[in-house]
Amino acid sequence: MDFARGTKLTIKYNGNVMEVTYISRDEDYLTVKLQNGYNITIPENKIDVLKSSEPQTVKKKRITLKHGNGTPISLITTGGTIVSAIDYETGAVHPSTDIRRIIDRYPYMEEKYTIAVREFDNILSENMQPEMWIKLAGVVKEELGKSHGVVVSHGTDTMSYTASALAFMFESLTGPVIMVGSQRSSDRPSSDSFGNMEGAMAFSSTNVGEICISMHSGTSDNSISLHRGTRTRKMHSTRRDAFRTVSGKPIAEFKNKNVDFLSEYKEKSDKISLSDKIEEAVSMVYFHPGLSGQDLEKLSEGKRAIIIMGTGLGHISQSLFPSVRKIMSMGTKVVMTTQCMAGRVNLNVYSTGRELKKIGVVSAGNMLPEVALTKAMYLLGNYPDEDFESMMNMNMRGEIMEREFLGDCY
Amino acid sequence: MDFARGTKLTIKYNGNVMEVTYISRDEDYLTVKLQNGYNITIPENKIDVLKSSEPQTVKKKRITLKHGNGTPISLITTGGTIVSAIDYETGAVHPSTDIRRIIDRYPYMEEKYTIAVREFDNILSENMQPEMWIKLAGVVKEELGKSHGVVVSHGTDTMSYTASALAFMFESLTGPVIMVGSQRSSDRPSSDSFGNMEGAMAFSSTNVGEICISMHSGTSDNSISLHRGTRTRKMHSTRRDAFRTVSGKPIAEFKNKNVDFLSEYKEKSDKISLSDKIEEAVSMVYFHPGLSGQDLEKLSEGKRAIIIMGTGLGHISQSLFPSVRKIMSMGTKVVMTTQCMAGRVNLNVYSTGRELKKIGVVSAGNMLPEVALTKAMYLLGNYPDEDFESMMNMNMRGEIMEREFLGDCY
Amino acid sequence: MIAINTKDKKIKIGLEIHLQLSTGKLFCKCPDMNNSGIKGKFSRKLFPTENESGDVDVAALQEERKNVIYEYEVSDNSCLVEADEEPPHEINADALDTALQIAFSFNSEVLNAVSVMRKVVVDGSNTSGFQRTAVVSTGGYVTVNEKKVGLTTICIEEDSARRVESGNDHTVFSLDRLGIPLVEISTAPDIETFQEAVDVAREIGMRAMLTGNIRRDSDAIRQDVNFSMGYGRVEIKGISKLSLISEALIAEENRQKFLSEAIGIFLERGGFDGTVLIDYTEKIAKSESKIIQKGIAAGNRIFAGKLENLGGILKSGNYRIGKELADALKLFSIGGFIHSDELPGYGITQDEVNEIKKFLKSRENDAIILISIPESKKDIAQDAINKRVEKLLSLDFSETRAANEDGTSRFLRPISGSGRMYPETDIPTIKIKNSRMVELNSAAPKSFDQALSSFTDEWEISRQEAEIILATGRKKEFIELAKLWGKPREMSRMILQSIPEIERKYRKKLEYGDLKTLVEKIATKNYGRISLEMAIDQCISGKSIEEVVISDDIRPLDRNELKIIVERIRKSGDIRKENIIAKVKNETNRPVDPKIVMEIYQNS
Amino acid sequence: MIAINTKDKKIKIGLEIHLQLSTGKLFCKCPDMNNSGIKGKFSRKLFPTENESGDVDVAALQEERKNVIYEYEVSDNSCLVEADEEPPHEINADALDTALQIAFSFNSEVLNAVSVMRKVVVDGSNTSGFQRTAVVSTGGYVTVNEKKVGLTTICIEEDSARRVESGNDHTVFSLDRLGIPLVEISTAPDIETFQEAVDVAREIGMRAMLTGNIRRDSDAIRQDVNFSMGYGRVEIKGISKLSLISEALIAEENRQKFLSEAIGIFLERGGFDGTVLIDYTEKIAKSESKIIQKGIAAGNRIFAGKLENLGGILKSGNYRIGKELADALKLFSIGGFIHSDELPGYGITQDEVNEIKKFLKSRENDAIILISIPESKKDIAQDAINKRVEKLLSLDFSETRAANEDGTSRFLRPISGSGRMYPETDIPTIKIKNSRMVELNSAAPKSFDQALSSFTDEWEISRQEAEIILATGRKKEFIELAKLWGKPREMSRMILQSIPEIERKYRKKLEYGDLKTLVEKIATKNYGRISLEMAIDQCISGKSIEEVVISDDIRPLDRNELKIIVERIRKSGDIRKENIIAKVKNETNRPVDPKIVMEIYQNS
Repeated sequence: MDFARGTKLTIKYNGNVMEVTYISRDEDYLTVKLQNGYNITIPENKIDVLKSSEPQTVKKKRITLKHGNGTPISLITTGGTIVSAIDYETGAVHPSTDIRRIIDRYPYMEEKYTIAVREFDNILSENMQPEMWIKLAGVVKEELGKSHGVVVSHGTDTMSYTASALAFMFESLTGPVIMVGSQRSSDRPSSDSFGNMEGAMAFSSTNVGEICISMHSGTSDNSISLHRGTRTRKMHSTRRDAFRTVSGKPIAEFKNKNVDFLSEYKEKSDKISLSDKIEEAVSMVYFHPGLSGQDLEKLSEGKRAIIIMGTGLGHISQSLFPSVRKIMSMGTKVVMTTQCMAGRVNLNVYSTGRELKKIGVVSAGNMLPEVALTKAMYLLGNYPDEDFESMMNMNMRGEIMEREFLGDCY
Repeated sequence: MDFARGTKLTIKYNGNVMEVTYISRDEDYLTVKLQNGYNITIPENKIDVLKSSEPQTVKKKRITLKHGNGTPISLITTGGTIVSAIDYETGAVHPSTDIRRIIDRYPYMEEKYTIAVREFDNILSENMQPEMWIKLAGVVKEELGKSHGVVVSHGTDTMSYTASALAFMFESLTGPVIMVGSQRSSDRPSSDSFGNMEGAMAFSSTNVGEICISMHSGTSDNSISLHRGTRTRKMHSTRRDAFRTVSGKPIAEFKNKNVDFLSEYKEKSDKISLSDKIEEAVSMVYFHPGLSGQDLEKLSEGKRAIIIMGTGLGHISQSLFPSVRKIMSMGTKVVMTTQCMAGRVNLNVYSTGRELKKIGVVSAGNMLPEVALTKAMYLLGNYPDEDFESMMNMNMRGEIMEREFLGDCY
Repeated sequence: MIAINTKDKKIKIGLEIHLQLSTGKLFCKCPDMNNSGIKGKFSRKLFPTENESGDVDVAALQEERKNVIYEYEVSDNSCLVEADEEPPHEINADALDTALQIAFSFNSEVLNAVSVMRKVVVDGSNTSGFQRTAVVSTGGYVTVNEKKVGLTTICIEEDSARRVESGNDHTVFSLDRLGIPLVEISTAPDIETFQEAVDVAREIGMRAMLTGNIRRDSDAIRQDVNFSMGYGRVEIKGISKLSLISEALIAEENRQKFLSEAIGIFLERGGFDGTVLIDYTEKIAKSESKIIQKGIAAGNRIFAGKLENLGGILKSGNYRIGKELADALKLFSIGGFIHSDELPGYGITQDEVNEIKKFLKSRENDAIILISIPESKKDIAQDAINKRVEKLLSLDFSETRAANEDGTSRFLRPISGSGRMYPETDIPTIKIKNSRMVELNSAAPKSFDQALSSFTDEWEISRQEAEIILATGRKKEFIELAKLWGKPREMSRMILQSIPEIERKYRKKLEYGDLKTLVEKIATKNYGRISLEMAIDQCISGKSIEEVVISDDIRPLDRNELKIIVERIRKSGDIRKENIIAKVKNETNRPVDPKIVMEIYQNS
Repeated sequence: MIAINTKDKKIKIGLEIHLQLSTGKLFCKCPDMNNSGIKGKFSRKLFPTENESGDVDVAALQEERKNVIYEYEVSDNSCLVEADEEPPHEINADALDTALQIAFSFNSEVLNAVSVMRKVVVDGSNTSGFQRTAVVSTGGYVTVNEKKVGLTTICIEEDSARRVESGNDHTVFSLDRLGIPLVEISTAPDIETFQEAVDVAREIGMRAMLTGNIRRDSDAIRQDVNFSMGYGRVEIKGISKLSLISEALIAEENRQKFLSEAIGIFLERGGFDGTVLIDYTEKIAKSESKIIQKGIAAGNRIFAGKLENLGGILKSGNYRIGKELADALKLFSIGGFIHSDELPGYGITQDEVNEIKKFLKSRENDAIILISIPESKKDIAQDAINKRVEKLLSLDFSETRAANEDGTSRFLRPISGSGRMYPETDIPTIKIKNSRMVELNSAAPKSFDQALSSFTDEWEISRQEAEIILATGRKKEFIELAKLWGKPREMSRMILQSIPEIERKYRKKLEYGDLKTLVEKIATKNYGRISLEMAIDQCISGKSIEEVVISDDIRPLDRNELKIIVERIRKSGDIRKENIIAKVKNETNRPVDPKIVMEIYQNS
């Protein structure tokens, strides 16, 4: 018994004759939709199919985007939860490029913005690879040439990686580039995608000249935060307010249809400058008790740099020092970050740190480990080796916070 | 010119004759202490030494610990900042076993507790290896046989690893085992070690039967929190309040010499049960864009299990799936955790997760990745392979929180 | 009045019985009981979404127009799942088992695989915007007064959030009820009388109670009624008491009857072209009506409108079309309107009425209305009135109504379509093993009487006591306590008599958890019934359990203590077998074992 | 009164001049200026620690006994470093350069390597419990009135937290000042007169000002004075004004003179065996003294004590031993005491005094005291009094005192020992390159006169103006503004005359940052001095810079506009070379360039 999804069936089950819609099959079970809307899953051998008729084509009611006189914004879609839909085959959520249904929620947005939608790709963000950052950067550059600002819809899983990679690639921008995602898929009435997108559009029409991330400020639907791409992490796997500016305040907040700036930012420039080379051979290593020098060496093979997430102020076991020396002697850069969620690496305080410093390990200051990764990939792609350490230590895109304050999120 | 540290010198420098104390030498520079207490560092060739006299032996004023009728507590010292002192040779801070000077700060503690100090080791915590957990567990067991409770002073860097490892090894405890560290070394007037130790002693005389961590609740010196060893992370590299109970409330708070319980805990038992085998061949892998299947395979060589820190709900790039299959076919367990600071892994929500689940990847729920590591090391050391998945999914020591609440730290 | 084209007026009634389970929540590990106050608040918006076939559901759309911000109070029996901040966990196995057991007990055909669905609900009562629900069985029947009433489906679903406050611009819910498992038992529309509806509801409830897993809260059982008498199906939701079922049905029958009559009159007069609301503020600004003045002071505009041919049937005798329109307006937070059937009144004079009528060119059979609303709500109000009249004119009264406490009901929303449903993708289909099925089936109570008999036999308590225990869903508690105490009869007496008496005395309830601890501790000490009763008394009176248990007051006098007392009494004179017990009890407040006293008396 | 065994009474004075730098903080990236209110608060305890040789410093221990909780107000110019929640960053290179430059300018021998030390300070003024400080040079001299006064060291250090509030049980500090770089210049005890001390302080301050990096805040320059006249070294800390230096020295000389005399009397009478405080509460409970009654009401006990042989010298004529004792008590938050030199008084009658004397068996020369304190403070108070008397008896008055605003001083703590110092391990020794040394040396001003000459020559302004600019530390600002504006003379007049005038008019200061922006924008527009003055006036009056800069009011009239005005005036009659400018100005509020007016007048 195989039918096209949506086939109307008349079946006899458990003595009753029922009109149902065929949904799917999983081994010996069929899932059909009853007239009251419920799906039921029943063993094939318990059913008699009395009649079947071809599925009707589904009518979709769609409003096309108006192209008015609002601020021109380009919307680049890459996939992710924010535009996800249900996959009835696997029963799981999958990416979709159909973003209009989000925008349709706020009719006022169609007056305020003239939105051009550009489909970049349609993937789950965990499949984003460095090579795609390069392509995406090109598209962003192109779109910024046409629009006031750019909104990039992106899966939340690796959104902060993409954001920081783009941030390094663009030395200057002619408008805001706002990345936006969602933690509840937009097929749900309670989805955060509507609010996050509303905020992203508002942020993308400001004079910010940075790569940022627009997500819920808290669990409530009343405020959207704008985070700097190079200071943001996804801090919770499921909550709406998963994204946080680590060790600082968000750049801005969108509340009651209004953007409030909370901290300093780089204004947009009159020219765009893109250096789009990326060295992929960089890896992250999470130090932990039991990690052996051999492990470290194997992971470093063929790498131009490794980013170690050490403990505390930037420490690893002394038993690994010979391997670090060996790795460095092969020309691989070793950068030290901390697996603590926040705070600075400082190789002056403890003897372990001083020895690592002497060996030549580069301290990443208070750069987030993921950002140290994208920065290393960027630097090795675009600058000579000898500038690596000094540029890692230089605050290029707001990735190093010279001051941390009590009371800020960590 | 080489002198013993502390040698009194009469030198002529810059035309003036000065009485100084010799401190150290670094290449061509000598550091000497002036009579007003300042050290100055001057080139050797600018000095004439007129006179030198042997260093006097340093008199240490020490109060020995009273052994009264207070609650018997064993204090096991392992090193770490809480007992660190200055290394005048390298100019850096190094571990010390002298913990009495902390206890001396609170004369009342000598009445309340009868403290037996046991020196376990004297290392920086980044050098703590799994084999030392086993030794430490043995000492803890021994000491619990003699005392009401045990306090373990430990460096903060890997304190939560040690705590969770001990937590798994002890199925039941006859008293509290409180680990304590500090973020400011105890040679400073502002050190948090005094308060943390005061709290640890108070916690160690309660009826808690778990392995816990006692550290500052906030930046102020007015409150010390007791965290469950299996739910705690060092969240900041330098702040006093670096340790947090992730996704929950601390077990208790020590304030105004009083212990207040904030959440449920396991009470001490009348017997102690220790399973002290540990499988060291377990590694952590931090997934990131650019991580290749080859990297993953290399790191998994010879491992009994790997703990992947995936993105979001527990995802990795689909391009790694063949490698995951290969690794698993060699008998290596693959456990999925999240690199998000908090929240649950759930392999049902997205297609990537469902596929990983199908491959046989074990979901770690909301276990912290570091805890998943120590748990895997414990399980593989003490239980048959076939129980691995079900036991990983079982809440054994409070490591899996069945409920997460809004408003709790994440 | 003329009779309108009548159909066959045969009454058809169906029931949906919802029973809350006491197994803990359905898709997380939260308990079903809430123990303390509000832990926090948050607010959300909800947007209707498209279902799998691309249609936005009618009911969902209607809710959207309300455009409300929902506030949620976080209870201590809620976690990130209720806050919609975490995907659902695996289904609660105890809850599913209970639902399956109920299905078996009604001979309903249990499905081998349970597919959880999302039913879109955007009135804020679900933080996710949908309710999770799954069919666990189809078919089956219940026999009442020797008639078999068929069942259509038995579902297991999440209860919704409890509405705490409904204001004009915000609605507040508590998360305490959200996610509690509900078993929904739906009958076919086989019921023909109001009494039969009550009987069927009672029988279903009692039978389900036998599982011992039904909550004992005041709103733990709620009934929805489907009613039709020829004008379409009306669903009346949320009837919390059995006794209200027939009241609600009577009220609904009357409503439809008189409504159809009034519509008949209306149609005969020639129907309706739609009203147009006109700003009448300036013209009526001088009126002494408080409603008008208050409205103007609040910044409202006063709109006037003509309702053609509706004069005299808005509110007159049994005709109440006015209320139908008012209900429709309430959905948009419009408090109501004044119509000519009530005028002069509300401080509006006959002269003013005449003037309005003149202004609106109102004819004899026309009604006029006045409505005080902000300018921005004018179109909404006009639309709501016209749509409602149109719907009534079709003589299809089908809709979803909400039960009021007084037996009447109010318009809630159109009947929901099947478009409200789509799969819950976060929960894989749950396959049920055959062995589990067999086990649950054999444990399922096939009738109340049968269950009663076996319960009475097993625990050796009176049939009457057993019946009360079973029918009030206290089977599980009783078994637990009886096992702890060892003497089931004493325990049933304790539960059904002693404790309620003490509770009445102090006007305070004893928590079940506290009772269980007391029983356990007193039993361990080998004290008797009197000690336990004293302990319960002290505990209800406010003492802590720890205190009570170690207190000397509840410790029975031992043999030596009793000997001394008996000796003392003996010395003081008159002592007989008949009065010795009373005399001893007179000497002490502590529990006394009469048997020991008698032994001492006789052996001395 | 007899003369005590006198030593050589030669006066020796040394100075420590502390100058705050305007380079931003020393060990983090925070600015030295605070712009807004309190960002948060936290509290800490401090514990004295052992130094590298195992001794706990005397001064540190004394502070510990105070057992205070310190509260800190977080300012917007502080970060985790000030909160002691992060190790110090690298040393501020600008600050170090400035210190080195100052060292060179006094011919002090600059060290090639700077070792940062921790100086233990547990009075709460440093969150870490220590002050970071480093010697940058040794030796050197300053010449005043043709006398060379030697320097011992020049240090760079962190300023301490600003004390905001000192209560009985808590002390509040602001973090705004903590970490601002201080250059400390210490002279040898070569100074012999009070006037010389003032002159040396002035000369050092002026010379340092020449670096242009000295802050201009009210407490940016603070002096400590070391004074000895044979009774040990007394250090008076925190004299904020030059003029107070000689007052403080006079007061201290008198204090020591009369104190030594009084001690002479005391010794002759036979000295002291220590006082014992006795609870006298019940006996004096009926007194009408308010102090006594208030104390009792607050739960205090009233203690009485006999001070042998101190009668008549506690407070009598110039003798003030009573104050010395009161100061010692204040350290432990004990407000003071009443002694017999003041009695009868404070509502205590002669009879009551006599009774106390009798009770304490007080002899003629003995004093008695009453002290109202909680029971718990009895031992502390008794100990403090006895220790202080003991110290005075030794005729070694050496101690650290704090300057009061009125020129007097109060006891602060014993002189700190060298044990207070140990290395700052978080900062590696800073090696200074030779090239940097050479550069800084050549830039260092070797005398004020020389600097003045070269400054006057370079900028072509009057010597008088130059002197004011340099002596008030505005060199850097002037150079910056003069470069922006192009005309240094106009700018010096602006800074020294026009702006202060406008500021006086509005009683409001113009922020330097705003002034700089205005100068830059007006200069870019090529407007003249008058436009700039008008803009400054408008800005101080409250308009925003953006508004001011684009306003038409400040735009000078152009040639065409002026032509029209000149024509109009010409037509109206009397017009001469002498009055044309005034007449034109009369016609407009906008800036007028007289040169253009004259050209128009002459060419037309």
